[in-house]
Amino acid sequence: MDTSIWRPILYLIGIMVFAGLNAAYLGWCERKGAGRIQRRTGPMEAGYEGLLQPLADGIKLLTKQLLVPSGADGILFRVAPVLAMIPAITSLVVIPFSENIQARAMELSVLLLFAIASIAMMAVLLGGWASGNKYSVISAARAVSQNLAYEIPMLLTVICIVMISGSMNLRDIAMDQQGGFWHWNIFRLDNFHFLYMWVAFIIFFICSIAETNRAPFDMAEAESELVAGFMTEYSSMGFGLFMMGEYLNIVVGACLTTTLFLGGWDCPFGMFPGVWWFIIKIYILIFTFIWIRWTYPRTQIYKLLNLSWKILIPFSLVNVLLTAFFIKVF
Amino acid sequence: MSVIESVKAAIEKVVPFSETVIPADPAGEGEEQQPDQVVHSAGAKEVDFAKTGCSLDVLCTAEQILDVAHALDGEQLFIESIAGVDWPKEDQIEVVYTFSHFQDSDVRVMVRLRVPRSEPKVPTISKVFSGADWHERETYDFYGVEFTDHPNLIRILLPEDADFYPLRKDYMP
Amino acid sequence: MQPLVCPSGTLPSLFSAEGFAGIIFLLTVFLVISGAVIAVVSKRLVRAVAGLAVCFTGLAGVYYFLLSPFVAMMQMLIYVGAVSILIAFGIMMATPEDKITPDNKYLSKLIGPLAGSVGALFFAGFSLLAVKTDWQVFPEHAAADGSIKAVGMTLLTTHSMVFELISIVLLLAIIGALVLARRGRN
Amino acid sequence: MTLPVHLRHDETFVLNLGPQHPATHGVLRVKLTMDGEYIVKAEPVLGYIHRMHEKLAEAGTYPQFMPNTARMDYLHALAFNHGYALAVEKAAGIEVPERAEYIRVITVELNRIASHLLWWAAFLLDLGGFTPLLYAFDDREQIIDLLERVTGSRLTYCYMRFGGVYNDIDDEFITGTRDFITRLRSRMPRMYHDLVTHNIILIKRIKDIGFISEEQCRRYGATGPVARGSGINYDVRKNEPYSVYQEFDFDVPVYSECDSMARYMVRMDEIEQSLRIIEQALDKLPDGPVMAKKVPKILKPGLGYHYSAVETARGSLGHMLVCNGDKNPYKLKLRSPTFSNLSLYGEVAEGMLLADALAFMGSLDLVIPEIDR
Repeated sequence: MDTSIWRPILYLIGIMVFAGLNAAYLGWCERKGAGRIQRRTGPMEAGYEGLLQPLADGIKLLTKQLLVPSGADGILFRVAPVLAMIPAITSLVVIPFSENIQARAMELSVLLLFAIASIAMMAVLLGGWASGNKYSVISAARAVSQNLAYEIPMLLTVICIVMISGSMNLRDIAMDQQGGFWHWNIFRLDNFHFLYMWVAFIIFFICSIAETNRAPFDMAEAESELVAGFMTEYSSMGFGLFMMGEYLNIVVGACLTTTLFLGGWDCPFGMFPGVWWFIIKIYILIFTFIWIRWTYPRTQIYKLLNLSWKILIPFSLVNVLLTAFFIKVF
Repeated sequence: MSVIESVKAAIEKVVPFSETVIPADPAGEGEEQQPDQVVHSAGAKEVDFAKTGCSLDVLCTAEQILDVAHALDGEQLFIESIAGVDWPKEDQIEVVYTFSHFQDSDVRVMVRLRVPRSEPKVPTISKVFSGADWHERETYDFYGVEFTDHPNLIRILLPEDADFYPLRKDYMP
Repeated sequence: MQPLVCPSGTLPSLFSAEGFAGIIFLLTVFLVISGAVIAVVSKRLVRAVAGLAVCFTGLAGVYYFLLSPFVAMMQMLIYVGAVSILIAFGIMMATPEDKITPDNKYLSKLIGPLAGSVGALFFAGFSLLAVKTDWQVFPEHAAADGSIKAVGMTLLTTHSMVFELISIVLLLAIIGALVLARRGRN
Repeated sequence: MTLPVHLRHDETFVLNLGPQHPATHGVLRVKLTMDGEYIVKAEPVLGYIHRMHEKLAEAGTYPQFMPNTARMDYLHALAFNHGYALAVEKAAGIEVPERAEYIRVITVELNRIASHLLWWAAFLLDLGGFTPLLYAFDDREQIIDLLERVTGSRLTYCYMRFGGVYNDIDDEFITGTRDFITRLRSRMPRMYHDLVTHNIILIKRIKDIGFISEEQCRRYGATGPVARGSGINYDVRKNEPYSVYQEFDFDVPVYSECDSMARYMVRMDEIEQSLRIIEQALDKLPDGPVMAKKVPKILKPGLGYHYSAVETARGSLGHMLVCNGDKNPYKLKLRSPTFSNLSLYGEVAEGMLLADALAFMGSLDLVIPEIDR
C-alpha cells in the first residue's frame, strides 16, 4: 500500500489551476476575439491589452452582493451555480493531456464525462426554476429539452468511436489514433471508417456547441428573448460561477473532441507527440467556438430541436450501423 | 373613373352634398359690401391637393360615420389617422379621419364630424378599419371622445389612472 | 483495480490512501442518507427531487466503492441525468400545487406511519441480509468490470434480463414525464 | 408547459415583455398571454415615453416646435424635420429655393440610410447576431459625421427652416458623401449580404415568419417597408411626390412574400435606392440660396386644414395642421407610421412562438418615442 496521497492532490491542484485560469482567461479571449471580429479592440484598460481584465472582473463580482429575489427558492438558488461548476472541474480529472499527464486513468472515462455532465443540466434546471422568474423557467425548460435532445446524437457518435477503439478509456482511444493525422478518428484513412467518420465529427461538434449552450444554440440564455434566461436573477459570484462553468464546459468539450477525433496529443505528421499538440488543438477548437458565436445569429428553439431529432439522430444511428458493419466485415 | 370620383360617388350615396349660404354682415361700416359666403356643410367636396394635402373634404354627422367608413372600405382606402380638434367657442369637438389609397396617387380623404363637447359620442369604426382601434383610443385619451361599441376603450398613451383630457383647450396642467 | 481494504482491527491514518478513501466513503453514505431525508421531508416537490438526485449521486458513489464503476456511471447517467431531471421537469411544468395537500386528511395521517413501517421493515430485512451474507472482499467478476468487452458480454448474456428491465424503467420514466406534462393541456 | 402556482393563474400565463426588455428597443411593453412558448394573445402597452408633443406644439409658436420633431423618431429625425417644415410651408405658402430642396433630399436620404442601417443592426441583435451591429454602426458613423458637418448635431437634428435649411453644404460634404456612397456600395455585397442575408440560420429564422397580408396592411393603415413587404407598391415619395422627389429616378422595392424576410429585403434594397437618389441629387445640385427671402419672422398661416405626408424610414408620416391665423398652431396632429404598424402586432403575433414573435417585432422596425410621441 504505497499509493501516495500526494499524487492525486497535486493533480487536483493542477486541475484547479488549469480550470481557474481557463475560466478567467477564456472570458478575456472571448472578448478580445469578439473585438477583433467586430473591428474593435476589446478590453484595453486593465493592464497590457487588458490582460488584467479577468482579475478586475473577478474582484468586481466577488465584492457584489448575491441578491436572492423574494419569489425565489433560496437554497436551490444558491446551490445551482455551485452545481454548474462541479461537473466541469470533475470532467477534467479524466482528460488525458498527454500519454503521462492524466489525473486518473479510468477505464470508463468516456462514460464518466457524460454521467457528470448531467449534473450541469440539473444546475440549469434548478437555477432557472429557483429564480421564480418566468423568463428563467422558460429558459430552464428550453435548456433541458435542448440538452436531452443533443445528448442522444452525441452519445451515439461516441459509441462509434468506442466501437472502433474497443475501449471506453480516453487514453486508449487517443493511443489508438497515434502516428499522424491519417490515423485520427476524424479522417481514419487507414481503414474504411474514413467514409463516415467526418460526418460523426460534424455531428459531435454541433452537439458540443449545443450542449455547452453556445451561440448559435444558446437558447437558454437568448438575451434578446429571455433577457438572460436562467441567469437573469443572478448577480455577483452566482453569475460568475455560471459564466465560469460555461467556459469550463467549452474547455471540456474541446478536450473531448480533441481526444475522440483529433488524435489527442498526437502530432499531425506522426512525429514528436506531446502535450503541446493537445493544447494547440483544444485552443483552435475553442477559437472556433468563439468565431462561430460572433458570426452567426441565433436559431430558434423548435428548429434547434428538429435539427437534433430529425437530422442528427438519424445520421448518427446510420453511423453506428456503418461502424458495426465495417468492423464486422473488415 | 378615377379613385377620387368613385369615392365621391360612394360618399354621395351615404351623405348627400350640401352647402349653406352665410349672408354677409350687412354692418360693413364704410367698407365695401362683402359677397355672401358659401360654406360647405355636408358631403364630399373636392379640394386642392397641392394646397391642403387632401383631395376630398367630407363633412358628416356622428351617426353617418359608420356608413362613410363602409363606403371608404369598399373603395379600398386605408386608414391614416384619427385626430381630434377642440372648438371651445362653438362648444364642439371635431373628429378628423384621414384615409388614403395605396395604389392611386394624390388621394386623401379627410372626413370631419363634430360632436357636442358636453357629450362627445361617436360610433367606432374599428370594426371596419381595425387600425382605427388605437387611433380612437388615442382620441379618447386626449379629448375624451367616447367611441361607442369600441372593444377596448381605455387610455393608450396616458397613464391608466389619468382623469383629464390634455388636448382640450381648457385643460391646464 | 486493487480493493482498498484496511487490515482488520487497525484504523488507517487520515493521510493515507485508505484514510482518504474512508472519508470519501463516509461522504457518499452521508449523501445517500441526507438526500433521502430531503426527498422525504421537503415540502416543495422540486426540492424533494433535488434531494432524490443527491441520494442517487451518493448511491453511485456506493456502487463505485463496491468496485462496479460501470454501474456507478450508469446510475449517474440514468438516474441523475435522466430520471430525476425528467421528474423535476414534469413537476415544474405540470403540478397544479406547489405544496402537497392531500384530499383526505385521515388517509394522509395513515400514510405516514404506513410508509415508515414498510421502510423500517425493508431496512431491517436488508440489515439482516448484510449481516448474514458472507461478504467476499474481492469478488471475481469485479476485476473485469469496466472493460467494454466484459460489459457487453455480461449485458447480453448473463444479465440480459436485467438489461431489459432497465429499459422498462427508462420507458416508465419517459411515460410518467409525458403524462405529467400533458395533464395540464387536456 | 405550465408554471408553478406562484407564477400562473390558469393554463396560460402572462409574460410581461418589457418595458425593460432587450428586444423591445426602448420602453415598449407587450403583455403576452402565453401557453408554453406559444403566444395566445399579445397586447402592446404604450405610453412609457409619452411626452405630449401635440400639446407642446399648441403651446409654442411654429418655429419653436421644430426641435421637438427630431425627438420623436430619433433615427430618421430629418424626415420629421422635413415633414413639419413642409406642412407649415404649405399652410403659410412659403416657397423654398431649389437648392434647399435638394439639400433637404440629400440629408433626409442619408439619414434614411442611417436609420435602415441601425434597424438592420438592431434586428440582427434581436436574432442573436451581435457582430453585424458593429459593422452597421461603422457605416452609420460615416453618415453621422457627414450630417454633423452640415447640421451641427449627430442625432436629434434641427436642420430644416421654414423656407430652406439652416446651413449650406460645402465641397467637403459633397466629396465625403460621394466617398461614402462608393464605400457602402463596396461593403454591401460582402459585409451585409454574404455575411448575413444569405446566412441559412437567418433565412430559416425570418422566412415565413410574421405573415402580414395586403388586406391587413390596409385595415391597419400599415405603410412603409411593412406595406411594401406585403406587395403594396406604396411610397409617399412616389404616390404624393413632395419636395423634389419627382426629379429623381428611383425604384420602390416591393416584395410580395409578406413575411419578415420580405420586409428585410425591402429595407436592404431601399438603402441602394437612397444611394441612387443621393447620387442624382449631388449631380443635379443647383446653385443658389438655401433660404427663401421674405420669410416672416412670426408666421401666422391662415385658417384651414393642411395635411402633409412624407415618407420616413418607417412609413408615411403625416402632419395635420389646423391653423386659425394665430402665431401658434391651433392643432398639430402627428400621424406616426410605427403607431399604425405596431397596431397590427396583436393580430399577427397570435399563435406565434415567443422567439418568432420577437423576430417579427424586430422586422416592424419600432421606434418607441415615435409611437408614444
